[in-house]
Amino acid sequence: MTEFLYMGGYGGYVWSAYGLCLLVLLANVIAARLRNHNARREVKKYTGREQ
Amino acid sequence: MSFELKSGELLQIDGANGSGKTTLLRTVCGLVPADEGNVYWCNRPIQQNRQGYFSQLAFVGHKHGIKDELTAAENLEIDQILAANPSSVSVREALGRLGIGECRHQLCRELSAGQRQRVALARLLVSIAHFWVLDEPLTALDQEAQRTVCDLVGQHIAAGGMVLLTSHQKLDWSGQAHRIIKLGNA
Amino acid sequence: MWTWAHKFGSPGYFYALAGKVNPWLTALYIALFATGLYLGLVVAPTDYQQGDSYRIIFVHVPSAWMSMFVYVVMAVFAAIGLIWRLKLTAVLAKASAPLGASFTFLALATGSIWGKPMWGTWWVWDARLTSELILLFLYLGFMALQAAMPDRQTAWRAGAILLLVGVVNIPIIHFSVDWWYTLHQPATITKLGAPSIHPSMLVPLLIMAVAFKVFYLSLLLSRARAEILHRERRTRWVQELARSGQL
Amino acid sequence: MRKQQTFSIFTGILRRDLKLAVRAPSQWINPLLFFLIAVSLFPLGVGPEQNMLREIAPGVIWVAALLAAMLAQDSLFRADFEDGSLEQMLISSRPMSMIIMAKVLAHWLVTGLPLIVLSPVLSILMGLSLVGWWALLLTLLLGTPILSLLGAVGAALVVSVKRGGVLLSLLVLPLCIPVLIFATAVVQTAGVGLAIEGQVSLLGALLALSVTLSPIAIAGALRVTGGAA
Repeated sequence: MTEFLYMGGYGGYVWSAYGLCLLVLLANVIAARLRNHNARREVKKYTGREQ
Repeated sequence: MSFELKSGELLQIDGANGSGKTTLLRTVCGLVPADEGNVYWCNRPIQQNRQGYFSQLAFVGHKHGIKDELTAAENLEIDQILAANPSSVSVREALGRLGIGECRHQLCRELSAGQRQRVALARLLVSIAHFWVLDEPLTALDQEAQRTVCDLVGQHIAAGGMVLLTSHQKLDWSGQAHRIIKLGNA
Repeated sequence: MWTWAHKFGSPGYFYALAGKVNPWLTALYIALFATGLYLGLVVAPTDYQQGDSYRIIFVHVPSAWMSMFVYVVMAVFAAIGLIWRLKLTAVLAKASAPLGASFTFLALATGSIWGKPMWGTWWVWDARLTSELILLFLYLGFMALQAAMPDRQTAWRAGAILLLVGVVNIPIIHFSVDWWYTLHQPATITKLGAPSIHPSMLVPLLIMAVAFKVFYLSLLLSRARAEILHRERRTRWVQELARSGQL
Repeated sequence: MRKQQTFSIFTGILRRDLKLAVRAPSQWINPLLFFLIAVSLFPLGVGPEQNMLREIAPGVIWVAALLAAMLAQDSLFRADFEDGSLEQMLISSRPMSMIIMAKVLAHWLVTGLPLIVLSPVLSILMGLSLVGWWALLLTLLLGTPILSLLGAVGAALVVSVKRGGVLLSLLVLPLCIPVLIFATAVVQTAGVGLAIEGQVSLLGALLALSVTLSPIAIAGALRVTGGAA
């Protein structure tokens, strides 16, 4: 396992690159979920008031 | 909302501030796309008949379209160039009929709001346009100028033209077919 | 074709369809990422020249491809939006912009991380990295224009024109940057070349590329659904959805 | 009658804009002063050493020209938008591209041309050789119209945005990069004494492309943004 992490000496670069990718992709997923959540809450608040 | 305007008709749009009078006029002029519905000229949508429609349209809005650094005459010369079919009325004569003949060579920066409004209205004389769209043409004008504008509109209607305007004043447009639409802020 | 586009173009129909499809897409891109990473990081052999640092290629190249792909997709939305005035294209393009910008940023970041062991510096004005940087400015320009205009409809149609102008200029910029790079290229620095593509390296690369595309599609749909809900909050179909507890 | 009319609108708008430029010169003189100051900052920043200056002169002069052009572009449509004359042009039945070409030409005459007139001063300031100056003159002659045309596209897009000047630069500068690359390359290769026909022809191709395509984009953009209240 440590061999795998070591990546022939380039572990730092490889994992930082992949870590950054995971971070950015995850950020997009969370942002999308957040927007959906806010939009739903806004609609519910809006319909709640309508009745 | 839907309305039709035929030759020789005057339509006045009235309504409280913010009820969308200006937006309606700008949509009719094709400056602003309508969210829903269409504007028809000779029952063809204006997007498809841009050339035909605009050559028959004259518009005087809140923003007069007057350059401050140009003189009244120079401004009208530009309107003459922009007009699809310029009329035989000369710049001097047009300004004269609006009562600002004497400040022909004055920079519009030095003119009062009423005078600038007249320079903008003089644009209507310089070109032969069947359809006039006027946004609050009478504000900032004194009594005497308002009467001139009313006569102008009256003659245009009598000659078979069409006028769509917004105004708060309850003026009798000397007996033309005169309809009023009140915009409620729905 | 027109009735199909109109039916599909209606926000309500799109919202429901996207809602049904999205969970499958999410599962698909997770599976694809897993296989791609496994093949790329574990199975693929070490490169004789670059050692293991070349494995960054499995993230760098797909995100570079995606950065270009998303911009072209947005330009297609722009063309459709301007010609046929389909409201949905505005939502889809606006939802794609941050995704495209993220891919471009990723391409830049992973590119410079990959360059460090090879060239010893974090940033080299390599032709491809420079083009990516300019592409990032194009994305940011579009997003800035959308943010600067209060009226949504004008903002979208102005943005659409900017996208079309941008997409016409991208090949010109790319050509001139390449040309500029060869003009000033000091002999020593080799281009950011991928090593000779051995099949065992090519397969994970393609899987990762597909994974990125499915990820983009899934994120696009979910962002678009949020934007539709926001824009149509006053309409009847949204009210019914809310009352029937489907939200 | 129709042919004569289209030409009269071109000359009419051209004369109008030149008259306006002469009567309100600050809008185009300020970018020129900016251009001079920006260029003369570099020797102060980089050091007065002659060979260094000659080395970076093309890039510095052209980047300053780019920024000055962006500064000057903002006023192209904004004044007409604010006083309503842009509306009159939009609803006139006259060909919009003709009006746009006249306006961009008038704008280039007061912003691009003065850069060319100033180029000898800058060449001396930055120690460019005579051949280098001649190449700079040629690139400015071919390049500044491209900047005006691309800048006009940006100006049309941001016309209804309040302080849109900075946004204009953000939108347009990436599109001007090819011009910057080829123009500086011409001046550098000329300085070294090599043949510059290849790069100049590329610059000419960019000019031809911008002259034909950007009026379409500008007209489209104005029709979208010019109508806003």
